[in-house]
Parts: sequence; structure tokens; C-alpha cells
Amino acid sequence: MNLELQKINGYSVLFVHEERIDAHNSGELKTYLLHLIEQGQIQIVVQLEGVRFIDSSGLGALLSGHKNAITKSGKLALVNVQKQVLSMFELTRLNRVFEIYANVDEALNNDT
Amino acid sequence: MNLELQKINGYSVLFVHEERIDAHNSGELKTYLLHLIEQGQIQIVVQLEGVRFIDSSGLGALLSGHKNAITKSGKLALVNVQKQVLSMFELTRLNRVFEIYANVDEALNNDT
Amino acid sequence: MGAEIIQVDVIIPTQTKYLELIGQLGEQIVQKIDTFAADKDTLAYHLNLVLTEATANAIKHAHHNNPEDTVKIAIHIQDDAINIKVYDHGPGFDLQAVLSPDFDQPKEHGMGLFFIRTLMDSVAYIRTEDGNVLEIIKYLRPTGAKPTCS
Amino acid sequence: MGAEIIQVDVIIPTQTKYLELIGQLGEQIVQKIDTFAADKDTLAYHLNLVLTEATANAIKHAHHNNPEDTVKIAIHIQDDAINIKVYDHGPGFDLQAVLSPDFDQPKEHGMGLFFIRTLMDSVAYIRTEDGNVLEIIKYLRPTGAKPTCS
Ligand SMILES: Nc1ncnc2c1ncn2[C@@H]1O[C@H](COP(=O)(O)OP(=O)(O)O)[C@@H](O)[C@H]1O
Ligand SMILES: Nc1ncnc2c1ncn2[C@@H]1O[C@H](COP(=O)(O)OP(=O)(O)O)[C@@H](O)[C@H]1O
Repeated sequence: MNLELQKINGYSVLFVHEERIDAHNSGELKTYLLHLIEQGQIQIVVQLEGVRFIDSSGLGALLSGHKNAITKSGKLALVNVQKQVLSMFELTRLNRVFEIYANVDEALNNDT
Repeated sequence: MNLELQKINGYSVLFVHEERIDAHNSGELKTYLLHLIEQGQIQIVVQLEGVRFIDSSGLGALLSGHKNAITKSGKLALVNVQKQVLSMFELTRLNRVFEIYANVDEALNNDT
Repeated sequence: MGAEIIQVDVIIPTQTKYLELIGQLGEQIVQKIDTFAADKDTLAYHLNLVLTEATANAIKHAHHNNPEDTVKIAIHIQDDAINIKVYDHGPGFDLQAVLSPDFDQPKEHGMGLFFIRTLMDSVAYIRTEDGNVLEIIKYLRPTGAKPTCS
Repeated sequence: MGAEIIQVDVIIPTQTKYLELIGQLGEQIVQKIDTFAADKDTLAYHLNLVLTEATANAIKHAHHNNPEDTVKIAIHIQDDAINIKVYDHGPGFDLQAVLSPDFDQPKEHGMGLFFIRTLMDSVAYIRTEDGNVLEIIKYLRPTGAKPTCS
């Protein structure tokens, strides 16, 4: 899986350079997020600009990261979520669970 | 079929905005080229930058245009031919029939 | 449109790397057919998702990722309906007993069949001695105008 | 690799708009399988082309574009070979009588079977009472190492 991590203003910004997140690569995404959080990187932004397809296991991997970050008083926000991918979050009401921003800048500025 | 015609320095430059030329749309390309030539537009450059697939009927459509242009003392050159598409011209030796240039500028400058 | 008959039958090894192939196939079929769907891109996405979820279930739950096994998927378009069948040779399960996710307590798993039920028009799981089949139907008609029985 | 079995059987109306679907399918299958091919993108392109040419011939020459007819295409991968079968119910033709194009006098037509023969390892056209089939084989082995008979 093609993942790129950048540290920006204390945030761990994870760029997912895959067109598709499904049961074939979601396990890798989940494990990667768990490792980040174990290392204490608990302010996470996942950039999904290139992702045009996500299945239930992909949503599950992101939810797992979100839950684990929260347990350690951190958080996991999503940015640049494409239209069709966003509609999967809406169908499952997960758009009420994740903080979703237009892009990385907005996510970093909207921190409370 | 998504075709765009531009007149540049007396040349008719035809941009083929299709990823694929096959038996489904090659007839349209052939007819379009024939009309151009009937109208006296016999200095033709076909820009294939966006085309990543061509089949034998697509080669046939371009060959038909080339032959008709030559009959009227004109010509039909090809530019921005992608690697895999170019290999189809090479297999059929049609690269010896068409003038093939890197881009529109080169085609216009290399006119003899 | 009534004459538009497309049948695709695919057998793949039970490996998740093939999910993309199956999903894309569904997506591309929708892009080619004439449908009344207001938004073809959305229907294409939904079919990609539904095929991915159903095939992933056959791989994960019925065959436990055993790479020697195979899964069969049939996509048939006829009479203004898309008919999908995903076959498995596992122990089977009770589709009726699978509930919708609890949206107030989101979980990592259990969203696959919810997507399939929500996005398609009919879902059934039939167990036979020869194996099981998840049968999914999506009508290609304007919203609200489901076909009358013929 | 020996265990990698993929079977795709497709039936489409004899309409050229479906050529892209068939070609892309071949391309995507190649992208997913493990092959020894040095250049997977090229093999994928070749399979796209060969499927497009063979299916176009069945549509144009055997069914004369009659949109009510259907064409069946089978793509099977097994034992390190890609096996393609394109069925038609037309009058058939004599494959051996089809010569290579005359490269010094290029013509608009007659390059399809040349591509199929040049890019694949074996091509046969079999006529039966039930219909005809163009059978194409491509070995997934390092160049020069064709399989011994088993
Ligand atoms: N083909 C199948 N064979 C056996 N059990 C299945 C099959 N498909 C689904 N199930 C069962 O239904 C449950 C719900 O499936 P689903 O909603 O797709 O979510 P998930 O796969 O994430 O658990 C699965 O956990 C599994 O127990
Ligand atoms: N399935 C088929 N049924 C009948 N004739 C065929 C079939 N496929 C090929 N042919 C014959 O073989 C000839 C050569 O085919 P091909 O090399 O693909 O070039 P083209 O289709 O451009 O003529 C065709 O013109 C046609 O006469």
C-alpha cells in the first residue's frame, strides 16, 4: 500500500496514495495507524484525495484508528474526501463520528 | 467521439480527446477526416496525446485519411503518439508511411 | 433496452487481490449499458461496492482466505434488472439474523451487508447441498417504478 | 502460479460499444495475475488488443452488426497459459487463407488477425455444426521457454 507520512505542525498527516481501499489493503492501513498511535503519534490527519473507492473494511480501518487515537486522548480527522467516498461515510453515519475537513490546512486551523 | 479542430498556421490540427480508438468510434474518425479533406483542408496534423489504445480499425481510419490527403497533394502527420500506440504503427510498418513528430510545434516546423 | 442481455460469469481464486477486478467489472458494465438511472456514475460505484462486499464475504467468511479455493460470481443483465449471484461453499449463515449496524455505537465490522441491502433492491441467501448463493437484484428503472410481475 | 485459475465467460450483444469492456477486462486480468512477463503493461495492452480484434471480427464478419445477436467470449487462465475463445454463429472462414498484410502496399483492413497471430502463441479457428470458435493461446512463461507437452 502506498502511504506517505508527513509531520506538519505536530500533526501526523497520512497521505493515502491508493485509488482504492478494500479488503485487500485495509488491513495494512489499520496496522499502520495502530503503529503510529502506539508510537504516541495521536494527532492524525488522513488525506484521501486520491482515494476514489472505499469499502466497509476500509471504513473499519479508519474507525479503528479513530477509536484508538481517542483512547489516548488524540484524534483522527479526514480531509479531501471525494464525493462518492464521502457518501459511504454518510450512509453509515460515520460522518458524525469523524471530523472531516476540506483539506489539510483547514484541519490544522480548525483544531480546538 | 470527442474531436477538437484547431487551425494553426494554415494546418488543420485535430486533437483526438479519446483514450481509445477502436471499431466503435474509428468509423466516425474516418468520416471526419474525409470531410476535412473534401473541404480542401489537406494539411492535417492528428494529435494523439490522450489516446492510449488503438486497434486495427483505428490505424485503418488514419491510413484512409493519409491516402486521401496525399491524393490531393496534402498530407496527414501524427504527433504525441504514446508508447504502446506507437508500437502498433511499428508492428504494421505504418511508422514508415506516416510522418510522426514529437508534438504539434515540431510537425509545423518540419514542413518541407 | 429489453434486448440488452449481458452475462458475465467469473471464477477467481479466493484472494482479496481480485476484488478490484470484480468491482471494476461491475462498474464498467454499468457505464456501457443504457439505463434510466439518473446518475450512472453513482450506480456504477454502488455496483462496484456491492460486488466487492459480497465477494469479500465469500472469501473471508466462507473460505477463510484459503488461496486454493475459488469463488464464482455471476453478473447478468436482462429484462431491465441487474442480477448478481455470488456462490460459496462454506457453512453458510442466516441472512435474516444479520441486523443493521448500530449507528450510535459504530463498529469496525458488519457494514458490508448493510451496504448491499441499502443500495440494491432485493437480497437473498439460498443454501443448497451443492453450496450457497447470495442473490442480489437491482432494477434499472426510474426510481419508484419497480417492474410489475410478468 | 500453477494454482492460479481464473475463468471469465462473457456474453454481450453484438454491438461495438462493448469492445472496450472486453478489452479492459483482459487488461485488468493481466495486471492482477503473477506472470513471468518482463513487461506486464505490454502484455496487458496486447491482451486488450487481441480481445478487441477477435470480438470485433465476430461482430462485423459473422453477425453483420445485428444488434439482436450475442457473442460469447471466454478468457481462462490455467497452467501458466491464457486461453481465449471467441464464439460466432456466422458462416465461418478459412483462417489459413488469411495472409499477412502487404507492408509495402498498406491497406485499411486486414490487420486484425495479423496482430492476433503476431502477439499470441497459437491461433486456431474451429468450425462445428453448433458454431465456430477462434481459439487463442498465450503462454505466461519467460520468452523462449514454451511449456513441454504434458
Ligand atoms: N458468505 C458468507 N458465509 C458465511 N457467513 C457470512 C457470509 N457473508 C456474511 N456472513 C456473515 O455475516 C456477517 C455480516 O457480514 P457483513 O455485513 O458483510 O460484515 P463483515 O463482513 O464486516 O462482518 C459476517 O460477519 C459473517 O458472520
Ligand atoms: N469470425 C469471423 N467470421 C467470418 N469471417 C471472419 C471472421 N474473422 C475474420 N474473418 C475474415 O478474415 C478477414 C481478415 O480479418 P482481419 O485480419 O481481422 O481484418 P479485417 O477485420 O480488418 O478485415 C476478414 O476480412 C474476414 O473476411
